[in-house]
Amino acid sequence: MSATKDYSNNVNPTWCPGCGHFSILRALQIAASRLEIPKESLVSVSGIGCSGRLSGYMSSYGFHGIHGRSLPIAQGIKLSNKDLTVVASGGDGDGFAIGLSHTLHAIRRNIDMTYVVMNNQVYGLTKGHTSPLSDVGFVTKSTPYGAIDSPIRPGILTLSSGATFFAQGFSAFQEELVEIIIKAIQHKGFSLVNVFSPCVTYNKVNTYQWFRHQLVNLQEDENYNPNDLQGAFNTLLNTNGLCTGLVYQRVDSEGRSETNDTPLSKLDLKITEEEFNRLMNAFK
Amino acid sequence: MSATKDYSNNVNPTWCPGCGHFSILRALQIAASRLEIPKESLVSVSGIGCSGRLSGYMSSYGFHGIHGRSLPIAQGIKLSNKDLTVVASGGDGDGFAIGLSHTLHAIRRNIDMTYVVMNNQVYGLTKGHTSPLSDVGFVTKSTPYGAIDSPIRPGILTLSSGATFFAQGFSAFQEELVEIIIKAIQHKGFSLVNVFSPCVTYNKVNTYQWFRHQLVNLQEDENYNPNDLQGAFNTLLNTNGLCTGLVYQRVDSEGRSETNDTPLSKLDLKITEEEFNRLMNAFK
Amino acid sequence: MVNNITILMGGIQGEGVVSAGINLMKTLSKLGYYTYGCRSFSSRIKGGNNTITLHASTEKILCIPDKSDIIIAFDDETIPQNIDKLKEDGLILYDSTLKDDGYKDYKSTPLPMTEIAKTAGSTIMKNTCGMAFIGRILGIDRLIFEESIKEKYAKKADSIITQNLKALELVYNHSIDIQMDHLILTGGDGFSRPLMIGNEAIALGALMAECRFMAAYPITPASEIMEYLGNLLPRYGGVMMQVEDEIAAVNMVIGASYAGTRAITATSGPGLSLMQEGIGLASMTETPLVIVDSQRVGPSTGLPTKHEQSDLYSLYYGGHGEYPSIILAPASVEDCYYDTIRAFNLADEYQCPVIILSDLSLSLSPQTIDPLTYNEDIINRGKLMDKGRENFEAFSFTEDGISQRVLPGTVGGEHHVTGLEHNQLGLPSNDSVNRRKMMDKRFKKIQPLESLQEVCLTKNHKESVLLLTFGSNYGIVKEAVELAGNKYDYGYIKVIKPLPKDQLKDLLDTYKKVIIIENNFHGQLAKIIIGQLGYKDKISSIHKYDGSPFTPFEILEELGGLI
Amino acid sequence: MVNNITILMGGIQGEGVVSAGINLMKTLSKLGYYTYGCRSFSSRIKGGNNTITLHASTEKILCIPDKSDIIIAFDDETIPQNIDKLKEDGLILYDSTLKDDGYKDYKSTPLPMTEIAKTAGSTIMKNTCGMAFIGRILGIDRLIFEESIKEKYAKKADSIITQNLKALELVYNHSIDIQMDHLILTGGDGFSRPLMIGNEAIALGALMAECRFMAAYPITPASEIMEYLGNLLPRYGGVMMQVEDEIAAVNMVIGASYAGTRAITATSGPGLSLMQEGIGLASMTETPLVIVDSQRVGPSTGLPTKHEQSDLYSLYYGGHGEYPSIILAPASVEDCYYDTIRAFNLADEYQCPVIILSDLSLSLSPQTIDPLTYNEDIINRGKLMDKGRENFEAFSFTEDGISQRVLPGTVGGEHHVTGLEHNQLGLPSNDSVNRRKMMDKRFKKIQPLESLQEVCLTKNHKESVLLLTFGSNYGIVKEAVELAGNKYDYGYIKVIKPLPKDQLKDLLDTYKKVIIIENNFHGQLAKIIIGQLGYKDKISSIHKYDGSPFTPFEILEELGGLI
Ligand SMILES: Cc1ncc(C[n+]2csc(CCOP(=O)(O)OP(=O)(O)O)c2C)c(N)n1
Ligand SMILES: Cc1ncc(C[n+]2csc(CCOP(=O)(O)OP(=O)(O)O)c2C)c(N)n1
Ligand code: SF4
Ligand code: SF4
Ligand SMILES: [Mg+2]
Ligand SMILES: [Mg+2]
Repeated sequence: MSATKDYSNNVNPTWCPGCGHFSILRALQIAASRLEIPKESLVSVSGIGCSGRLSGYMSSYGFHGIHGRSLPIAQGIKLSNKDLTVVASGGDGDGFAIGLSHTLHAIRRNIDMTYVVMNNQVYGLTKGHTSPLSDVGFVTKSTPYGAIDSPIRPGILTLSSGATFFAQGFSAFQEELVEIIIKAIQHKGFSLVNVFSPCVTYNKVNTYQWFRHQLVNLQEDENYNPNDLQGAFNTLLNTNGLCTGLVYQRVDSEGRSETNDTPLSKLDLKITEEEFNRLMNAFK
Repeated sequence: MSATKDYSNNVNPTWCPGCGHFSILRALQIAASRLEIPKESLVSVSGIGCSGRLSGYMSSYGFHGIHGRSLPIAQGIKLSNKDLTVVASGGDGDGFAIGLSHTLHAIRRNIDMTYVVMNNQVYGLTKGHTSPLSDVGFVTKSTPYGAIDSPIRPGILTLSSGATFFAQGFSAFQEELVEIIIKAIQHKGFSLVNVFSPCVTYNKVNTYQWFRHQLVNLQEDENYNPNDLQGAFNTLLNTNGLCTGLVYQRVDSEGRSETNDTPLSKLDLKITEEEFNRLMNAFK
Repeated sequence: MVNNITILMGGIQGEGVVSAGINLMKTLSKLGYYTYGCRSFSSRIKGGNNTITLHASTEKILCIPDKSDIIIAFDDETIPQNIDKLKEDGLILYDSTLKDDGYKDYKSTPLPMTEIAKTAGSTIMKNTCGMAFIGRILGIDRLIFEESIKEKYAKKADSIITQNLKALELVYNHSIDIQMDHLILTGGDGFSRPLMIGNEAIALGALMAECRFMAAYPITPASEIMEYLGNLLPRYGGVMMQVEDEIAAVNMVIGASYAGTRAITATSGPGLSLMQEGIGLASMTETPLVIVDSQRVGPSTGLPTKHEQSDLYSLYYGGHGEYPSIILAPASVEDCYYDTIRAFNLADEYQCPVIILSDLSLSLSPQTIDPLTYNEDIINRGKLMDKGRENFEAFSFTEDGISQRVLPGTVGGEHHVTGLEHNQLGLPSNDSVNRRKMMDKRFKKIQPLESLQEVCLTKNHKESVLLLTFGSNYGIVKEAVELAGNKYDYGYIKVIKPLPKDQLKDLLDTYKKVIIIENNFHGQLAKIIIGQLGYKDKISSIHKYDGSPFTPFEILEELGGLI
Repeated sequence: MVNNITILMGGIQGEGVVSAGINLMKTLSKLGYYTYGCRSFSSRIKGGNNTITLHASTEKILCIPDKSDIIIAFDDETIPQNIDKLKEDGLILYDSTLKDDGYKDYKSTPLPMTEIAKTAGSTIMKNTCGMAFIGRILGIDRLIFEESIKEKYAKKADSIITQNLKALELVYNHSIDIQMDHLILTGGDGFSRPLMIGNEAIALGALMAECRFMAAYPITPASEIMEYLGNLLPRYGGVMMQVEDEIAAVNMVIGASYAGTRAITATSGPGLSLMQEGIGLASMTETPLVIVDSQRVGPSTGLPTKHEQSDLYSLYYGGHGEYPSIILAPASVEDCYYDTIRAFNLADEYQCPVIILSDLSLSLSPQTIDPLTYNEDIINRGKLMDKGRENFEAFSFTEDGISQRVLPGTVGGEHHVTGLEHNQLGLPSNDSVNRRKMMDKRFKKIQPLESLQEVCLTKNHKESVLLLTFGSNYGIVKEAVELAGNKYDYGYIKVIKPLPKDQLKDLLDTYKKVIIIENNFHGQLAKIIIGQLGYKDKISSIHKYDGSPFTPFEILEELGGLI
């Protein structure tokens, strides 16, 4: 079994002490080691934000892209080489403001990969601006009189877009988070994990404390059936999205499958002269 | 009462004979005349696509923007002058592919305006490409082996984003469409109307005929309560989105209200010297 | 008897006049003539007048002459809208169902195209009848058409073939009451050649360059590339995806390319503007990226079905910050094919974005082409390694500025890439010395290209004037120069970025005057060259920006004023 | 006793050293000194070393000298990282809790800042103590600080005031065992002036220009503009919205402006790339649009907290197709204010996009400014009509290329606008004659700007060399020239697009050599000028692209090589 530290490149994160993002990084490293994903087969793709720095702390392959576009990049990687384990991650702004369209289109494509939203309901990197996931009334540098618009509900939106896997975690619940990420990576298809990851510097409302009080743990409810879409919808509505655990998984998901068994990047690509002539003749 | 023709500029549409978009144009003109909206107070904003040409056939103010961006433009107009009646319109590609993020963010802002999706489940203007609303298996120039990805469900997505008004119409049901658009315009807040508008040239599957067979008319169901969100969700799930009528309206919606009663563009904007000095003193 | 001829065919959009024209071009290409076709589009989706003008010749000519020999009309708009393009002794043919507006000054005759089609079974064959009439006038043997009909409809119902053959027979038996012998086309070399548009050649080039991934968003005039590859890539194990927008397209292609698959996207102006951030990311992460920009009239939505070459500025200078990229400018359909292969090689070799700069005329005008050569050995993947090594430096400082590259999946090659400024390991770095070195490294990479010979010249040694152009203009300039008795040297520039500075300097030192001919308002290529090399006093510029390509005579006229 | 001094303060990011520095600058500004501050950022969000270097002087100086008189350190990194910036006879002060690394070659002394803060009630006051120590060294009366403490904390609990006053007292009573009299600052004119950063001046300018709508997406170093207006606009009936991305931002601003409200957005490189399509739309629909681009290091995400001026190319040439736009380049905080007002007027007058080009240094460096003049009559809304007329032509061809404009809501002015090419009524038109005329119209509009005097010159009549720059560099060039004994003429260009061609030509004809100084790799302004005007042989270029601004001596050194 590979060790967790094998997945760390020993770079000291730029995150503030206590930032929720540390726990996500570690959870991903633990999950990778438990799944024994070879370092060279793991690609961590990230967006821009405090969250986006994650890929720079993994000793796997890492692609730190541009703001809001981690998912298009990640999908391209997976389609190019299906042998790779692709895990994209990014902030709530990255995935639900500038990247919202990509997030929902990635969901409906159901390509076999994992997306971890490092959700602190605020823009950390730009030093405290509102996010589409900020609560109404949330005061930030850009909403000095409090946020007006009703927040995006990531869970409901994800399910409405036809997600085949949706789970939620909390930075303070490390072990649950590891288990969820493992399930997400194992899921065949696109898996989205929304992690409540407190920003200790710019979000003084949705704190560790606050989440501990609010979050309902679905795993603790024996009757909860994560394969029931309608039930998942209702749970999200009833808890106002504030629950952790596997919320929904479609059992028969297979992931978008392209025609070939060999990964694209390893195909024999040579086209013979005969074949070329056939192609040319179509133009006569 | 103003006449429908008052809202037409007598330009001959470039649309193919039989195109569903004709009916939407006419419905909007009839609605405007029944509501007696002064021509100068109506602004039609549109995207790019066959659909996008709509604004060019209205004798009101019209803004034909760029692909996917009709809603940001329209919101800017409304926030700038709240006395205007702003109706945005565009194709399914315009609103749910390139413009998806704007659509959902506009919904959550709930600014008092109307958005009409001229939905033909195909890209008409580019001469027949798949749309995110195309059914699985739909054959187009860009999906010669049939569309793979599960289509976006505009209704569910709209409700999940916190819409306060969602209705659906069908180009062949002119009178119902007129009534829906009237209700949408009267609604206080953001109203989204998804109109099934067959493309007779590039969509040979979702035809007038097909819709006539598939569509359920909600108005005909006496028990249907458009103010019940949960019921609306279920109806959309049960009909696979194929229903017409007012699907959901939140009764207490007021629309995003900015502080002023006077429209921005008509405010007295002069800042006195005294006030200016106060502002400057903050920097000392 | 002639050895070249120009024919304008017009009718209602969607009724098949363009495909009839293209069929005629295919037939002529099979007989050993070079053809070139130019389409006009109606602003309506269906309906409205559209035309195809085709030129056939024993010589390869990449443009449409100013005047046509024949106009054939299937609707009432074709003749009035195009009569100024008819030669003085030109011939007008029109469907006998149309009203005779009496173009008295011209030879004109009605032809019973609709009538014959109806008799043979269906009016939709009227364009085929038109094509056959022209074929007959040009002296093409009926058997040739019979064969191609059989071939074309091989998979269709027998009745279709019978009906078409019947129509053909009626056309060839119809007596035409007009002198037409002078229009018989002769001299074809009998060598059968393919007919292609630029977009098809680009797509085919990508396939042969072992590109197996495309993500794109439809847009005129680039969509044919995704359509062709959407059809073919899955057959060769590849993927073509229409995605949510151009931003997704370019970033997916970056991802696919990063992971090792050669990948492409294609767009036009509006999409290009949206891709600027992604292009910068590819360059900063040193990821190979191939983009086709098929230009149309801008700015904004502009005129989507009209021709222009106005994206040079934004490709050469666009995108925030500064990063290397390469711009190739094919001038013919053959170039489109070879340049696309080259684009993939350059992208791998220099680990940066390569743009294939096309324009509406080049992308959409069908041309008879010379056989494309098959070559076993066309792939150069640059410094791509199949092994890593500890602390792999994907951005190491090297002599030539190019670092070794490994693909994800390679043991021991694990590393990080980022759009932030980074050190040799690919980790973010704020250090100012590193920053300067990284900038130097990235720009050093592509410097060798500046010394290549990338201006294709035809020397007539007549005058001290050089006409320089790029893209589809080249064929027009060539024709203009030939019409003018070959009294100018001329050429086209194949690589716009980086400019082939050494060669350009030589040329600018050699010639008294260099006239740059382009389809845009500013004379963009001229200004780019001046900005980089100076020589303002030697360079003048002919530009046109009304949405249509130059005609040879327009160029000559403008030249008159300059020389 | 001196009349100018430079102090570098460093500590852990987030612990208040920068705000202490800014407070000191405010105090100095009140006393009649001009101050200029320059910040460095840690790459960490919180923690890591950051510094503020401030210069105070009786003269207005818009840069930081190469060397500081004092370094004051609150953490262990400050001294080693900045020791090379200390004058030979400079003074090092450090918190007594830090280890004494013994910079033997320098005068250095520990100060009990943390200790005093703790005694007074809380260690968070240690920066205030530092500020007070410096104030004391500079000879600032304790009463001055007392006043400002009372003012600053007026709304806070009394205990805070008491604690701060206590700390102040302890600082002023602490005996310092080192010779410091030569550091007493004198000569301030006693006139109290405001301290501002460029972003605040832009925001204030927008407010005064009657801008009442802003939509934006946060990005360094532009966010302060949305923050300031987000706070103030609602108080004046306006709206500031943080939206989903920069594409939404620019299009919303276009909508708001189209409907009559003056509107603005602000961004930096990455956002600018995303806005290109929207900028083209504004220009094509002739909608006024004001955008701030506060430049940072590119390409891609680059170095978000470092300084560069590399977006010129993409602003001058970017965006597909061709359209007019205006680029203003303020060089000081005062310019930021006045240029913003001008930007709104130009946008209305010429009905096109206007970009206010700032850079990280200008946007974020606090400066003491001369009082901004209040003027009753600063608004020019151009050809804005309050009445329509039948068949209103929003795009009529006029002598000056500018058409009358009406706002939605105006009776009889109903019309259409589109990003497609259009006729005078604003309806789509494919016509090629119309196309050409519309292009001509749009570019004719801004031509008069080319004849204005937009290069601000300081003539020393000493040599035939002109140093030309723009943006925050101006202050540095000015200082460099003064250090060199005023032997060069120098100036900055206030309008980069359209270039003030007449004036530039005059200058290029007059001077033997024009040296253009800018913070980018390519020498973008130099190349733009050459591309438009020629004169390649006369123009040379000094450029720096390592993320930090020039220092005066760097400029002099580079000049040495060129002259
Ligand atoms: C196109 C673009 N716009 C804006 C930015 C500036 N920016 C960087 S990160 C970020 C948002 C960060 O918030 P989030 O995604 O929630 O991540 P967090 O920092 O909270 O982890 C923004 C707006 C950018 N880098 N690129
Ligand atoms: C940025 C950009 N990308 C692509 C296009 C090309 N384009 C024009 S309309 C359109 C889609 C049309 O489909 P839809 O929105 O469904 O409208 P319809 O024509 O079906 O009414 C596309 C892709 C464009 N104009 N701009
Ligand atoms: S600012 Fe917030 S999100 Fe960013 S590192 Fe600090 S705690 Fe984490
Ligand atoms: S192509 Fe389709 S959508 Fe477009 S005008 Fe024709 S029928 Fe309507
Ligand atoms: Mg966040
Ligand atoms: Mg559509």
